[in-house]
Formats: sequence, C-alpha cells, structure tokens
Amino acid sequence: MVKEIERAGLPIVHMCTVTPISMTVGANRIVPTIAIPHPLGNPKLTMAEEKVLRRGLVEKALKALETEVEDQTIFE
Amino acid sequence: MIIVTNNPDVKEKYEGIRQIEFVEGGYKDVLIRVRDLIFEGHELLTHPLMGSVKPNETPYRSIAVSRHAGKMDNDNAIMIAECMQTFEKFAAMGRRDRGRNTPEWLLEDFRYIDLTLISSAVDYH
Amino acid sequence: MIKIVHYINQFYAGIGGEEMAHVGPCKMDVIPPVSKAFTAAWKGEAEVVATIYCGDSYFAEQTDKALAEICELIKSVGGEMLICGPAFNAGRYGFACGNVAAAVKAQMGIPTLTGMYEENPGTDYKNKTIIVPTANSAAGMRKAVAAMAPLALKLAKGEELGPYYEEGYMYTGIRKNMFEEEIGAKRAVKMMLKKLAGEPFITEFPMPSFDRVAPNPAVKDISKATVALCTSGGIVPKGNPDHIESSSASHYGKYDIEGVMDLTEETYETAHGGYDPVYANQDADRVLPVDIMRDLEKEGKIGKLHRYFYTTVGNGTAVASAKKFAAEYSKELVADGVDAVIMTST
Amino acid sequence: MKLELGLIHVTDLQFGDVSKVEDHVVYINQEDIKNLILEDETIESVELHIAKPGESVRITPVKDVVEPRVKVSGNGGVFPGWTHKVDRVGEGRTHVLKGMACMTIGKIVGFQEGIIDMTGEGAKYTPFSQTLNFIMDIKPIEGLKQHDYEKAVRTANLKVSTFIGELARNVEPDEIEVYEHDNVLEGMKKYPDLPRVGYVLMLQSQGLLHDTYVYGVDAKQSLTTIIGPTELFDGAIVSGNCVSACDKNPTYIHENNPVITELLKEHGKTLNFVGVIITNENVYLADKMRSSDWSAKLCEFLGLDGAVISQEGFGNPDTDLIMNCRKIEAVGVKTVLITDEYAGQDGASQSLADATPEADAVVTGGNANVVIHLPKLDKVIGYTEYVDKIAGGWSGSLQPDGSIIAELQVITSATNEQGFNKLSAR
Repeated sequence: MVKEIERAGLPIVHMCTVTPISMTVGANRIVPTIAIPHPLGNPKLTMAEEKVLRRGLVEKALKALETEVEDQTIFE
Repeated sequence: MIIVTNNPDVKEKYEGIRQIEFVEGGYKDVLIRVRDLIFEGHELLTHPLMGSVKPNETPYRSIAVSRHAGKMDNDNAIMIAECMQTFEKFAAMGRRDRGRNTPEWLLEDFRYIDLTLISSAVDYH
Repeated sequence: MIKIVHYINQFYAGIGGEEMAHVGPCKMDVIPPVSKAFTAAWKGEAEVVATIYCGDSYFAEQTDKALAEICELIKSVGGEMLICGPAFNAGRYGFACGNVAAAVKAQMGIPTLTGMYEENPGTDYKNKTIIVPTANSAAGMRKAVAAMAPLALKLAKGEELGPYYEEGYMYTGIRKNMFEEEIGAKRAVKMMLKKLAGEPFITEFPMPSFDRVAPNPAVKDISKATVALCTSGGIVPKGNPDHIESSSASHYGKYDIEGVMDLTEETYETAHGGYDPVYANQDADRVLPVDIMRDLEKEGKIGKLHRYFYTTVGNGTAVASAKKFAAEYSKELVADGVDAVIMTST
Repeated sequence: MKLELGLIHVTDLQFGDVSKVEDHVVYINQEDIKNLILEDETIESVELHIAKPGESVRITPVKDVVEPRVKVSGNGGVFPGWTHKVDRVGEGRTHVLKGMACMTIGKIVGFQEGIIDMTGEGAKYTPFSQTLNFIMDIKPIEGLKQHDYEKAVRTANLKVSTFIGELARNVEPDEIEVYEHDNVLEGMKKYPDLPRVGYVLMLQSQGLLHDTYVYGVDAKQSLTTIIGPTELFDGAIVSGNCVSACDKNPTYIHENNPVITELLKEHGKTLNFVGVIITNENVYLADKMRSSDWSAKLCEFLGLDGAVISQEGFGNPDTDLIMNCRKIEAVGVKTVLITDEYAGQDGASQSLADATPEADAVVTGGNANVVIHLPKLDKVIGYTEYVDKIAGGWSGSLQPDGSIIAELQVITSATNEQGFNKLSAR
C-alpha cells in the first residue's frame, strides 16, 4: 500500500509498530510507534501526556518526510 | 508453552499439562490471536500453517507459542503475517465453508489430524 | 482481414502537447502514420480500421467516462482487437494505455495489447493485458512496432501466446500450466549446470515482488506542504457509514475532515477486526493523529492538512486488494495537490 | 558403490491360479495376497482389483503407490526396516517389475484423497495412468484408530509389493541399468574439473498422515543426514504421507527418485554427483531452524558447488524450502529448487507461502489450483462419495452424472515436487 503511494510520486512516511512488516511491504521512511492497538497513544497516560507523546511521533514523521533517504530507513 | 487452539480435542488432551488458550472461533481467529501474542513478545514455536490440509478445508488450528514474553521477534512477526496472507488467499478461493456445513464425522477427522500434528511438536518438547 | 482499433494520445494524434491534454476521446478522420506502421507490419492479415485519441489529462481525470466513450467507438467500427500506444516512458500516457487495454479486455472480452518502457507506471497493468517492453523514447518506435505487431496478430487470431520470455512480452504474474518436453528433474539438473557455469537460464517461477519503489525526494519545506493522512487501522466515522468490513475489506473509505479538529469517542471509531478496538474507539487520534495535525497546521509547522483522509483495514498484511485501493486513491491525492502522506498502521 | 537395476517390462497383469511372472505377464493368486494382508489382525477384509492403462476406471481415494522390487544380490533386502531387517542396501542387483504398481485405497480420514483415472483428462496428469495397477481396498476392524489403520495399510502394501517383487527373482531382466557413484574422495580424484553437485531431499514429517520413514525411522526424529543415492532404489525411504495427493511423494516415486536418477546419469560427464542429503519438514520452528542449518552445513562439509533441493507438500514446507535455499546459498552453494504452486484457480495469487530473492532458479510442477473436469468413467474402484471432501474438491464437485469438477490437486502425483512429471507453469 505504502509502495503504491510512493510509486504515484508522493513521499510517504509509514508509522507502524511492527517495523519488519513495514520493511517487507517496501516502506522507505518508517517511524516506529507505540503498540498495535494504539500506535499513536498510550492509554496509561493522561490525555495531555498522550498528546505530547503523539506530537513527538508526528513531528518525527514530518522530519522523516523532510529527510532525503536512499534506502529503507527507520527513524528511531 | 501456550497452545492457542480452537480445537476442543487439543484442549481436552493438554488441559492441565500445558497452558491452553482456547479461542472461540475459526482458523483465522486463532491466527489473529497468535499474531497479537507475537506482537506482545511471545515467541512462535510451531508453524502456523502446519499440515497439508488447506486452510479453506479444515476449520481447526492449533499453534504453540512461548509462555515467556520478551522483545518481539521480527521473523515471527513476518511469518505470521505471511501465513495470514496465505489464509486470505485460500479464503478468497471460497471453495469450502470451513466447517459450517461439514458433517460431524468429517469435523472429527479434522480435529484428530490437527491434534496429531500439534502433538508431533508438543510431545517432543 | 481482422479489424483492429488503435488507441493513442493527443500528442501522437498530432493535436498538440500538454496544452491539448484535456481533449476527450475522438475518432480520427485520417489514419495517422503510427497506425499505418502497424497495418504495414501485418501484411494484409489485419489492419487498423480506426484510431482513437484521447488527451492524457482527460483520461486521468475522467477515467470511467473516457472508457465508456472508447468502448462505444470500438463497437461502432466493429473492432476485433485493441492496441494501445506504444507509450514509451510517458507516465500518464502509459497509465492510459494500460488502463484502456485492461478495461477493454475485461469489459468487451476482446484481446488487447500495449507497449511501453519497463519503468513506466502503466506497467502495473501487465497482469491484466499484454504489455510489450519498448525503448524509453519514441526513437524506438520502429522496433516497438516490430515487437508489438506479431504478438497483436497472434492475439487477434485467438492464438495462445507462448511463455513471456519466448514471445517477448512482460511477465504477467498469471500462472498458467503447461506441459514441458522433459520431466522436472531433468529440467532442474540442466538449470543447475547453467547456473554453475554462469550461463543465462530462465527460472520457471520468478519470485514475487521484491521490487522496491525508490524513495521520492524529501519535501523541501514541510511548512508549506499539504500533508494527507491515510491509515490501514480502519478509522471511520462513528457507525461505519460505508460498512467497511472488519477484515478482507472489499473497499476503502474516504472521509472529509474539513473543520474536524479532534477525533472523539462520539464521532469516530475503528472498523478493524484484527486487534483490540477499545483504545482506538476511545480516541481515534491514537491511530489517526488529526488533533496533532490541526495543531501543527495552526502553528504553521505544516502548510495544510489535506481535506480528506483515506482508510482501509489491513491485518498487518499487504493484501492484493489493499494495494489496488492505494493505487486508486494515490492518484486522487496527486490530482488534489497533496505533497506528502503519513500512513499509520496498527 | 554400484547397483544394477534389472528391469522386467511387465506387459500384462492378471489374476491366476498361481502367483508368478511369465513372459512379461504378472499373475496373482488372490488367496496369496489376502492371506498375507489378513495376517494383520487389525485388518477386517480386503478386496483386490486390477486396473490397466486406457480402461474407463477411476481409483480413489489412493493412499500409497509402491513399485514391486526384489534384491537378487548384494546386501540386505528391499524396504529395510519394514519387510526386511535393517541392513544397508543400495549395492548389487535389484530386479524391478517395471510398468506395474501396487496401490492401497481406503477411508482413513474423511478428507483423505487422491484420484487416479486410467483414461481421459485426469489420466494426462497422473503418472499412474500409465502403469498396470494392482489395487488393494483394505477395511479395518471396527473401532481401529486412524493412525493404526494408516500403519496397517502402509505395511500391507510393502508386504504385498515385496511378495510380488519376489516373483521376479529368477526372471531374466529385459534391460539392465547400471548406477554407480563414488565416495567423496574417489569422486574428487576422478573428476577434479567437474562441478560438485548434491541433492537435498526434503521429506514430509509433520505428524500422522504426514510422515516419511528412512530405514524404518520416522524422519521427524532424525537430524538432517546423508544417504547413498542408490539406497533409495532399494526402498530405503517409505511414504506414510497421504495428505495433499498432488504433491506428496508416494513410495513409488522415492524408489524411482527422478532427481537422483538424472544426477547419476550425468555423474562423471557434466558433473560430479557427491551425495544425497535428507532433511525433514517438521512443525516445530526450532526443528526447522536446526534441520536447515544442518542441510547448509552438510553442503558446506561436502564442498558442494551446487545443490538441487526438492520439496514435499503444501504450506509450511515452503518455509523449510526457503530456509534451505537461503542458508545453502549463504554458504556459497548454488541452488535449484523444485516446488509446485497454489496460485489460485485463476493463477493470479501468490504461489508460495514464503519467498526469498536467493531463489532465482526454480522448477515448478505446476499450479495445483487449476480446475479440471474429469468425465464420468465406467467403473469406480473405491469410493467417490469422498470426492466432495478431498483437498481440491468442494461441495458439488461430484456431479450428478458422475463426472467431477475439482482442482488439479485431487490427482495423485499431478504436481510432484521431485520433478517426476512434465507438467510445469509459467
């Protein structure tokens, strides 16, 4: 899926928990996330804390989009 | 180890000997549960597609994972994903209704084969 | 004589370049030289009875309409086969050729064939029509016609094509059984000897798509960019209005989030059946971060959050249908002027 | 090591008063066979049939197929560990009743499978439409468990095949094939310039109805090991595998292993055939890791340049195949794989459950999902009521007129993964 969007000419960042799957589906920019049922959140935190966490991840994804890569890259 | 299964015969044989996680549901539900356990860091011990009985024929599935949960194993995650893909492929062929209209005598055989296959792995380890 | 219809774009029809890409399908009054080259190659066994052109933009933007018009034109001249292109390395022309050839074959049941460069995105249709590889520019026209014409003739006559590597079309990925001259074990030993000697050999089963798509260049200035959100986590408006299935989804969702600042328990949920949905149902931002994107938009950290998000249900797997969905909606994203995409998966 | 196969070309198979081979005709006294089979107290009854190429006959559900052979000189006897004591075989002379096959049928489990048609569309796909077939329909005593039934049927066929093979002991063969191979040292000295090629033979070993035996040992309990090529020609490997009709390896195909035959033919000419590595296909992942590690290690120890790898069965053996390929290529040994495909009825789906870019040389036995239409045949030996239940069949496969619409995978050995057939796919 990620590959199709990349093929259409759009830079794409894949945010997902199981990064090896992201690698096999051919994503080039990968940002690892928290957990399967809540990739961009953590129900153990307060709403405010969660937003900080989520913002951090999204900013990392934007950074990835602004970064030139030559090969599949995981932005830890 | 934990045996994830929807096969009552497996439950009956290993109850009290091994940890059983019984899944109310089909072949795919067992795959999904195992996938989630892998994501939680349990190690996959048996191949999810064991046996030559195709996933669109038998409604039963038993898969062993480790009790211990550590860091998620990447190869396991890929393997379960590939198995789910293979399952979907056979499901899309839509030949059989995976047990819904299968006569009891045949279901019995499917349960028996699933039991003996998982036993071939579990009993030696 | 077999009646063959030829599909080309506005450029090869001599109508004009990019400035004329908006024109709709039209039958040419005079058969153009590119079509005549095919007729000549068929040496009296077949001929191009009509040439249809269509602007590349028109086709990309109104695909269904264009296809209907093209099918109508083919019927009106009694076409028994359709050839498209060759498109060489022209991306949108290649897409149109592949799409037209695939759709006409599926809808009208007549054989179709096209030609293009191996890296043309239109080669995605190689499992739905026969695509002949060509050079990457029109300088290879003569060779392309020479390669396409005999295959077209075979197809038009209803003959079965041999394997792709003998006939010279692109590997379709559609597996077809056939009987060989020798048993498998002998073939394996022969293949082994060739592999050991470093001689060329042809595998009977090419391993599936290890093809990688090269990364696109980075976004120059994200603060000016329009960023779209997509997810395979099945986030949908509460009530799942389009009935996206919880697994093996047969369609994808496209939802307008104009004015939506935050996904709440009351307004959004997940249709995903593969994981515990409680957390996503409580707060769908945990899967699709609309709240953060709005904040960043307000702060000028991104140019704009795209008005629509796209959603599918994956099960951590790359199923063929999901691939098709993404291929479809990525074209919309491009057309809508999106600069970059964030895809989230569960 | 040298083994001579004395081929006796069988031109006809008949029931007769005395069991014997005379003028290329095999005569079988039914009582001889019945007495032999009924020695086993778990067997209630047996019915015997003969089916010949071209006849309008359908045989189903087929369990195992065996070629009758007898060891006339050299060490040991055929099917060591079963009908002869465990003793090394593969040298001397063995007589073969070429052109006939012994097969067992019976309801072991409901979805047990395998159709052999002696004429028509189905006959094109199974090699056993070309053999004179001696068929044993074996019924168990009441209440016999499936695994005991499978064992009884398997053993019965080996006993009968040994008995029939014995009839050929003193018959002058029509043709003698000589198979010779060298030990590692000799081979290296004799053919220093030829590429060193081995064969990795994967054996199904997942459990009941999915097992293979080597000299009587269940392959799942064995580490990957080395076996002499000609040992298989004396029945060292026996099949207990009766699921996935199209791509399991019946004992007959082990006895006639086509990869070994082809490699022996080329030995000393275009290549130096170093040896056969047998490895298993277990359910337990750690076993898979260990067995494939061992395959690669043995390829390395033998100093191979190349290895042909053959598979057996569907699904998780794909994982073993790919692991073997990847690890063997990683130690610098070039591989060619033999497999078959489940690409869907339209051929558009992914063929294997696993893949790797190293697998760049693959031979395929064809797509097992292809739908075929088998005409009604005059006579059925066995039970077609199971056709709706077998792999590749579905509710309604058996048509009211007696014809069958089903996938190719219903046909015994249609997509064999040792490369026994001419069927392929592109």
